[in-house]
Amino acid sequence: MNIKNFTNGLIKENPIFVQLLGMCPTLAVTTSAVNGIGMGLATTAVLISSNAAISILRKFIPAKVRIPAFVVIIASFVTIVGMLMEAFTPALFSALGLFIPLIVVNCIILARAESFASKNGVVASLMDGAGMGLGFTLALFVLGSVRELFGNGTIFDVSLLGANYKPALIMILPPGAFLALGILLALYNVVQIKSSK
Amino acid sequence: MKDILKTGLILLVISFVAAMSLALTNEVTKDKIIEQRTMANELAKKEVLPEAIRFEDITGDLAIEITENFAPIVESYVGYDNSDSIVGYVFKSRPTGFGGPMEVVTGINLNSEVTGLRVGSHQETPGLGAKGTDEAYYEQYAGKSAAEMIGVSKTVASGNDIQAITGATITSNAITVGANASIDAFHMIIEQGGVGN
Amino acid sequence: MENASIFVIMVSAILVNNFVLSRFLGICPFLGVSKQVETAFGMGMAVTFVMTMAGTLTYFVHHYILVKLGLEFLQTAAFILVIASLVQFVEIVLQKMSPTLYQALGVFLPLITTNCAVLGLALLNIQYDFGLIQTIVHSFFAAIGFSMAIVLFAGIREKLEISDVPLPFKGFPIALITASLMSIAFLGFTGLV
Amino acid sequence: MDINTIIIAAGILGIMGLLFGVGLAFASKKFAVEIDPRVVAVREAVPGANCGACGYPGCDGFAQAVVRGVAPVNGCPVGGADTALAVAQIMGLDAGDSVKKVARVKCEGHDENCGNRYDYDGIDSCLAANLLNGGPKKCLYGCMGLGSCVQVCPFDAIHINDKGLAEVDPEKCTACNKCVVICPKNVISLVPYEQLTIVACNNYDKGPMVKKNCNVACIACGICERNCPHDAIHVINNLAEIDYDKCTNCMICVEKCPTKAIQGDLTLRTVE
Repeated sequence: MNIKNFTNGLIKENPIFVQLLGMCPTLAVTTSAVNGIGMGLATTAVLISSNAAISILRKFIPAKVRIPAFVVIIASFVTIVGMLMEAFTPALFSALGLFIPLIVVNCIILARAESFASKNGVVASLMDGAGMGLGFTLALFVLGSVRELFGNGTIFDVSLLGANYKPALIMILPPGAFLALGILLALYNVVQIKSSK
Repeated sequence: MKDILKTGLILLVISFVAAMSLALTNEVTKDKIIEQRTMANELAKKEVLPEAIRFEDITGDLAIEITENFAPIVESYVGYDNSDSIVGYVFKSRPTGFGGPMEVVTGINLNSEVTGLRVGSHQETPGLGAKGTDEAYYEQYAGKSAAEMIGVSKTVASGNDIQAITGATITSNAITVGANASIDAFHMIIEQGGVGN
Repeated sequence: MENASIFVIMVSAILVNNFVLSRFLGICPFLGVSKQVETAFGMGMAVTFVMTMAGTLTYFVHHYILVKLGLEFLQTAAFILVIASLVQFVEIVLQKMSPTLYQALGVFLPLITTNCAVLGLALLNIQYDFGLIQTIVHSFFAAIGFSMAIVLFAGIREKLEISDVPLPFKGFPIALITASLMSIAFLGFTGLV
Repeated sequence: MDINTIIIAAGILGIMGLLFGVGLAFASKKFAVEIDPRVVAVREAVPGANCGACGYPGCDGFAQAVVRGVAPVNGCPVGGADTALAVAQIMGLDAGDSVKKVARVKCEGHDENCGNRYDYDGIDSCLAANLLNGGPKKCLYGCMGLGSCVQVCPFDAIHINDKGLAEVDPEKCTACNKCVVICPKNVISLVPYEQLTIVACNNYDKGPMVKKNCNVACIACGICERNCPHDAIHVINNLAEIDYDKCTNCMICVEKCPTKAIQGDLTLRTVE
């Protein structure tokens, strides 16, 4: 049963392609594949820990104040992760540092907390958190590499389109993020339609 | 009435525990973070003024005078070589870039030549303004003469100009504002016969 | 930015760095709730109330509590607590005042809490270290910018529903592409202020 | 590691938490919306397909109507007997005896029996075809087989069979009435689930006229009416109609009918 929770987040209910949640960090950050992965992993870590914590506490939190309670838990997790990283892993922090505050406002975490963790057991929530997190990372990586490829002709700073490729700067700019995601979603739908036929 | 209090208490407990863990991590990591920051700071000073091996903060009324009439500069240091004679000056300025305030550290040696420039913490958009931290960009400032202002040109730079980052002119202008402010401060210090060492 | 006049803040909050279309904050409700113009307008009003109140409250919390006691690290958690409670309050009041709008906003009401726009606004107010008046004005007009963008977008999406869009593009993909065209249009405003 | 900043920090956030907690709890009490718990309970008991067969805007509308006493307890055809029972218990009334009904198509006019007057190549829907002076079929009352009913059925219970006529799958059909309402020819009607004999024709024209258009139509000859031992079938304005309460499925009428317009599987007949 739990494996289903895990795989559910990857493709079937991929947070970006299907649920269209967590857009703010997605559009802001995926200017390169590396940023995408970095953001994805940081979010996965926070998602797993906050899902677990919330599903443990779900019995004590009255429905009337469920949002403030969940959100305080998530915010403190994120700040703690941020502080620990800044202190003990400066190199990683300099790469991911920019994304940490962005995670706090990531809609996926509260959405999963609200719709899943607050209703299911700890293990299921952990699996769901991991699944959603990896689905998110996967989607960010795909989006990041597409934007980086067209934006400055490279993936992981490896030039693929040759030197005289005139980078389409729009893909790096925020509007490009909408464009890339829109087209990727359309491709995703085409695949869904083909497989369901 | 009772359950109003109960809800309030639960939220109190949750926020209390959250704040407690936050404060604890802050305590544990506070000095580590300051240490990291000063180290990074030292590193940055070293990089912009390689000849200097020791730095002293400029304090007293000279410091106040600098921060007053050369707006974005927040801190300035004097660089000494191993024979304790002044080698140059380092200025840390905080101009406002596209995403918000950013840190620019500029080093100028005694024969009024910009020895180096680094961009510290910033909130520029990843992949665009963030390119200010790339070597290819900040290397342009090294070697520029401090006798006159540094200009920003969108196309290939000539003379005392530097080439702006494509698609991030606001960031390039902000960094150059920081550099020029340091040049002005440098001239002011020289006119006053340098810092009595 | 800190001594900017009210007019400059207004123009910059609504047009130049519009919260949705140039700063890219608050995209989840922007995409999620913009199917009809009424719900979008309702969402805009709810967000305006929350953002203006949140902007002001977080200003007081920051200046009179956090800075006074030197607890800057509490900033994110405290702001989020304020915003979340405000949104929960709006949810309760809305359920009572207009159940239809409550049904229409549905899951997106709690999502305003983690809405990047609200927290982003609070942090920006601190970053530009605005005075009280400037904070209120900035919060209000940022929310107006958000509502304007979401209502415009809903108008276009309603047209899209009845237009002949290729099957894989139906629904969100075409909405995203419209949003990208809108944000290119808003790029034109940069440098206005 | 000075303890008092930790204490102060935790205290501040704790107090803010308390303030907001009490404020929210108080607000939720003051702004409490009195939802009648029974409405929620009825809403749970009803299948929730929002199909509107009960005549109310979706299940919420039906739930509120039942609690206000306006809608009958067994008002939800889709839920059938068990939902009616559950709702009745919630409302403390007795559930009326609701007989399970199923939709049936009263037409056998496929291509061999009833040809076309013109070739219809328009939009694939009976409603559209019907606008073109009554549709392509010779008989203006028969099923055109273009599937408007299929599109509207929320339970995937009705399909166009290989003979080109709409056919209902009794197991899936929940008598939600949507197909009956949408069909422009009114050729579908709700029939008790156990009823085996039905008049498979919907034509009100006189005998000779009908015979020209379809060779399995009811020509209102009245043989079935004269032979039925239970007086269960009568010809009303040129079309035989079965009174389902009296009919015992003895299927004498099926045998006697000269044009085989009455449908009934002879093997299942209950000889009486």
